[in-house]
Amino acid sequence: MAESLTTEVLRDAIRRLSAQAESCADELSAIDGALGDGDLGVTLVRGMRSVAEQADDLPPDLGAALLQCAKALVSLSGSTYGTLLATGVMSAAKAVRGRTEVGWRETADLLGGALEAMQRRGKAELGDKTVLDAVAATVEALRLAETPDAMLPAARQAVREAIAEFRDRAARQGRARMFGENSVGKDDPGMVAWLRLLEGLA
Amino acid sequence: MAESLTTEVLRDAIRRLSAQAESCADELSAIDGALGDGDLGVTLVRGMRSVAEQADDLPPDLGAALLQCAKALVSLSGSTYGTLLATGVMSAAKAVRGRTEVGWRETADLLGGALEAMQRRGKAELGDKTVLDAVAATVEALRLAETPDAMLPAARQAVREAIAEFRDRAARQGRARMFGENSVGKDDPGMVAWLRLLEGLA
Amino acid sequence: MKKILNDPFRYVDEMLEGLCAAHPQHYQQRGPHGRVIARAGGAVSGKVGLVTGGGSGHLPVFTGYVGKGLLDACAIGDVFASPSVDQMADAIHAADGGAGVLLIYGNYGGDVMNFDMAAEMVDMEGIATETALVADDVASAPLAEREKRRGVAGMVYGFKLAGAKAEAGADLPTVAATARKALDATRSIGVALTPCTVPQVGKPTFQLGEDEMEIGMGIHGEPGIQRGKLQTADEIASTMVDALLEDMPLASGDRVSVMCNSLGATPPEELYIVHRYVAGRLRELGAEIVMPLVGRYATSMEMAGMSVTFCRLDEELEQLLQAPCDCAFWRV
Amino acid sequence: MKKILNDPFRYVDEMLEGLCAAHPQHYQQRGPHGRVIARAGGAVSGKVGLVTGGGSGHLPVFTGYVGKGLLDACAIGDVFASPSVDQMADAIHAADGGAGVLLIYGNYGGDVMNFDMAAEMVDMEGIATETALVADDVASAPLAEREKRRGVAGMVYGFKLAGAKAEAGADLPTVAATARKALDATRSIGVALTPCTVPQVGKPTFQLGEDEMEIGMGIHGEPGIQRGKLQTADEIASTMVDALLEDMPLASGDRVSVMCNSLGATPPEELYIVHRYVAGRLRELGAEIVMPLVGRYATSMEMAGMSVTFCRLDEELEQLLQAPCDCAFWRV
Ligand SMILES: Nc1ncnc2c1ncn2[C@@H]1O[C@H](COP(=O)(O)OP(=O)(O)O)[C@@H](O)[C@H]1O
Ligand SMILES: Nc1ncnc2c1ncn2[C@@H]1O[C@H](COP(=O)(O)OP(=O)(O)O)[C@@H](O)[C@H]1O
Ligand SMILES: [Mg+2]
Ligand SMILES: [Mg+2]
Ligand SMILES: [Mg+2]
Ligand SMILES: [Mg+2]
Repeated sequence: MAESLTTEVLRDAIRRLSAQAESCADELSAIDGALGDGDLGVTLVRGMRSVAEQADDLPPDLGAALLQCAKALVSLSGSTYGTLLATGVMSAAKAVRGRTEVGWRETADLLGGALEAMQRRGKAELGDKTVLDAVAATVEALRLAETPDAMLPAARQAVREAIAEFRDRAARQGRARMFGENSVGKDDPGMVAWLRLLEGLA
Repeated sequence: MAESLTTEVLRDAIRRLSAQAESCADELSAIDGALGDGDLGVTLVRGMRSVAEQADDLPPDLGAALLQCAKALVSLSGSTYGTLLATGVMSAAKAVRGRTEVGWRETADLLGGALEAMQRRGKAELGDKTVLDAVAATVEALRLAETPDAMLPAARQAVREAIAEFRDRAARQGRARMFGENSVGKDDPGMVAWLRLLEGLA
Repeated sequence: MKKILNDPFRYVDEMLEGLCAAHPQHYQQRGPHGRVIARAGGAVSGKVGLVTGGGSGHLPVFTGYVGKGLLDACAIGDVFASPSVDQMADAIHAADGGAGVLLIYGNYGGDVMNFDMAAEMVDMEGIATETALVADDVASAPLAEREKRRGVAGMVYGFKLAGAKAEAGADLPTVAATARKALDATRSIGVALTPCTVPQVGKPTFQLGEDEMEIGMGIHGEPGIQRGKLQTADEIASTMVDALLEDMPLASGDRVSVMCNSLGATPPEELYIVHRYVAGRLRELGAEIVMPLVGRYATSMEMAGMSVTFCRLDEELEQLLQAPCDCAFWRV
Repeated sequence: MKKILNDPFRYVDEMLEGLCAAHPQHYQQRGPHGRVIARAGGAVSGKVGLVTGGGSGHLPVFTGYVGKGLLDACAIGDVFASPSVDQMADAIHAADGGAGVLLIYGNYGGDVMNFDMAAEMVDMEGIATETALVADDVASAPLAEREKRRGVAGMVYGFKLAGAKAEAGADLPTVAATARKALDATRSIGVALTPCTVPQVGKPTFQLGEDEMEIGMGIHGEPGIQRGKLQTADEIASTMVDALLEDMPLASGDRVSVMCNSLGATPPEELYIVHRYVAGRLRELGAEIVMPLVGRYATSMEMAGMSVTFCRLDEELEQLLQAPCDCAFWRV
């Protein structure tokens, strides 16, 4: 991982995430089909495609660049996941408005702020077995990482553990909640999607 | 039968017909139920009751008296039979307007005129297996009768024969027509009702 | 189909009570049994009266269209049953402003018989009447036997155009002639997807398979011209438009109002999908759509299905169509 | 239930095309995918804009109520699905006349999330917004947790009263306050008799026995409060009126508008039978009914069933209710 986040780094990340979304789409839709309406793969593909389409036009101002990404993310889908991701990105955009560079140690706080925004947006609690729990695990791992290169591996490991930990709990938010006890034993689609995104970043 | 038709004679006939309608209602509704909507008994009872209610107020002018009867006949029901009977009575009312007495030999023509009016109203032909065929048989019998007293018995006999004759034909008018070949073997409700009315007059 | 009702034999009377309770500024119950609905203001002196009548279960037809620029009074039968002669005569009385009354209603045996009789009765009291029969359903008889056709949704154009003419002060022969001209330029065809249930009967009026539809079926379930598998909206619409155009060709420059009418359960969403197709077809022909009507104008309670009506307009009819009107179900 | 449609995935888009083809004087498609409907004339300069949005399948809700004296723009999702954030932002842009925009819509998770997000997005561009959530369904949560209630037919009163206030030139905080006051005085409850079918899904949204009904069921089939045998109109109405009055007592002298709304298939005949009962109950209480609404105001495609809404009026709200409005589905 680079020492700091710039628009150039962001552009590179978008390309990786976009490719990853395409290759995980079917898997994610299938998981969402088991606990929801089966559109999560399509949602991610559409959202990332529309972000990628304008990756070349992103301005050096990181705040402006992230805002543009957030808007592109919500350009098509009416899905929960798209709105939540966009909410997180928009929170980060606000936090770094006017800056062209953000040091690696700051990224944990940026994601922490995004998490809070997503929580407010979705009115969910940590522990409800949603993507929030995966993001929270990520924030924690980033905080503890001692070098830039240690960040991503630690985050992936933490999210895998979170998924395993929540597997045997019942979902308390979104469509999965309607499945009640039947959601026990199944992975939350949003958490898995988050893991796949992290895997794509490497 | 009286030598001539006056309002007094009419009043008496109304009382008999009204009583007869009450006692035949169930039979007629059952027959109409087999080839229609089963309301013929109720139709006749309601119609005759409302005619009978004002029998005492009928004016000596036979035309005016019959017009009043026609109006009373249609006061309640939206049924074909009620409208046809009222049409016949109204035709007779027009024919004797201003007179207080009609000789017995004239009654066949009066009924013949009524028959024509009913035909025009319902746009049916003789031979369609409707009340018209019973009325036609009555007109014929009245024309051939040689004394007032011979009239009613001859008419009843003629109508019974007409019913028997039409029994094995298919209905070609009204609701019974929808039954097509299934109407074969069944008596037309309107013809039977006409017979019962004639029987009630005696 | 499940119904929200009390006594099936009081269905129509309770409905009329509710109608007049909700819209006292529009409707007034008349007649010894309340089976006549007249304009709240009563007959308009010197204006030709417009009267219709027929069975219940078709709201807004018939009763709903009593109002300014439309009808003056309506005689109301039980569900799918003819009103009685004296209810019709009462309706004529309620509509009579001294300039005669036009009877405008659908071509159904019982209604014709009873209205003819009622007309004779009021004639003896000196009320002049004329009759305009609605026979717009092209599926119910070939063009050569047009007088045998049933009246369906097209009657709404008859009410509107004759109503506007009467409101404008025309005399009885003129109003009658306008009504006939309007009805002569009006054609309808329907498609049924499910039956409906007459409350007093309690079971569906006919059967239709899970994946079947019937094109040309009447609003009481009278047989149509083509029963088959449910098709797409465009296929159904194309069959209907073809049938209408064959009966009354339209050419470039013609001006026509089109009505996409739900029989009840079919939602407006689907009507708009069909309207989209119909509008495209008329555009191709170069015909101009004037004041399209999309909604529930003539229904059969909860029947699923719809009808399409074309009303070809000359200058006079177009002006009459655009003229103001006001009832609880339609305002122009 | 059988549907007249082409491609289920084009249902909403074809519907909107037809809607705008039929009523170009009322509606205009906007946005890159046409999923925003704005007033034909566009935003009114200097007027507070009113925006709503939600899933399709509820006509006239939501889109239908775009019009003078009502809404300025609407974001349209697939059937029973939330519109996207950017569609909502597009709708806000289409409604913005420089005086800020009120977002007024039903309390559903996805809609709230997306509208909040859209509001933040336009905020960064300098468009001020306020939100008024419709949460009128008394069956969806107890009074103590009123903020959790779903929004159903009562939203029509919100559109009308806030729409009239905005038309009268009030500023954004005032329009928002009026909307909240109106919604605070509005309560609804429904009864479902049959499910409906989402085109893209192809099978009914829930199951209900041949002789069953469910009181309190939501317009997407959300669970209600009492499932049981189908009762008479008066029994059903009595249960519903009791629930409404318990939640918002009415007293002698109160002025209230009542809406008897069909969910789709239930015909107006049955609504009038229910209105008759409801009017009787309010008369007993000494409450006065103002401008009752009987018809299809907020539907679930071809679902059978109905809802009753009470909107208690003070002098201001009554004037706003009587103020003129105009869209393809409602004119005052
Ligand atoms: N209220 C909420 N807050 C946070 N995350 C949520 C919420 N509701 C759902 N999610 C997450 O979103 C995921 C589903 O996303 P998506 O398929 O886009 O939802 P939908 O199709 O229901 O709109 C879930 O697996 C869960 O992780
Ligand atoms: N067009 C017609 N012309 C003459 N008689 C008719 C006609 N249609 C039906 N009828 C007679 O009326 C009888 C049925 O009367 P009724 O029960 O009142 O009819 P409905 O209930 O169908 O209105 C039939 O049995 C037949 O005799
Ligand atoms: Mg999903
Ligand atoms: Mg989804
Ligand atoms: Mg009968
Ligand atoms: Mg009958």
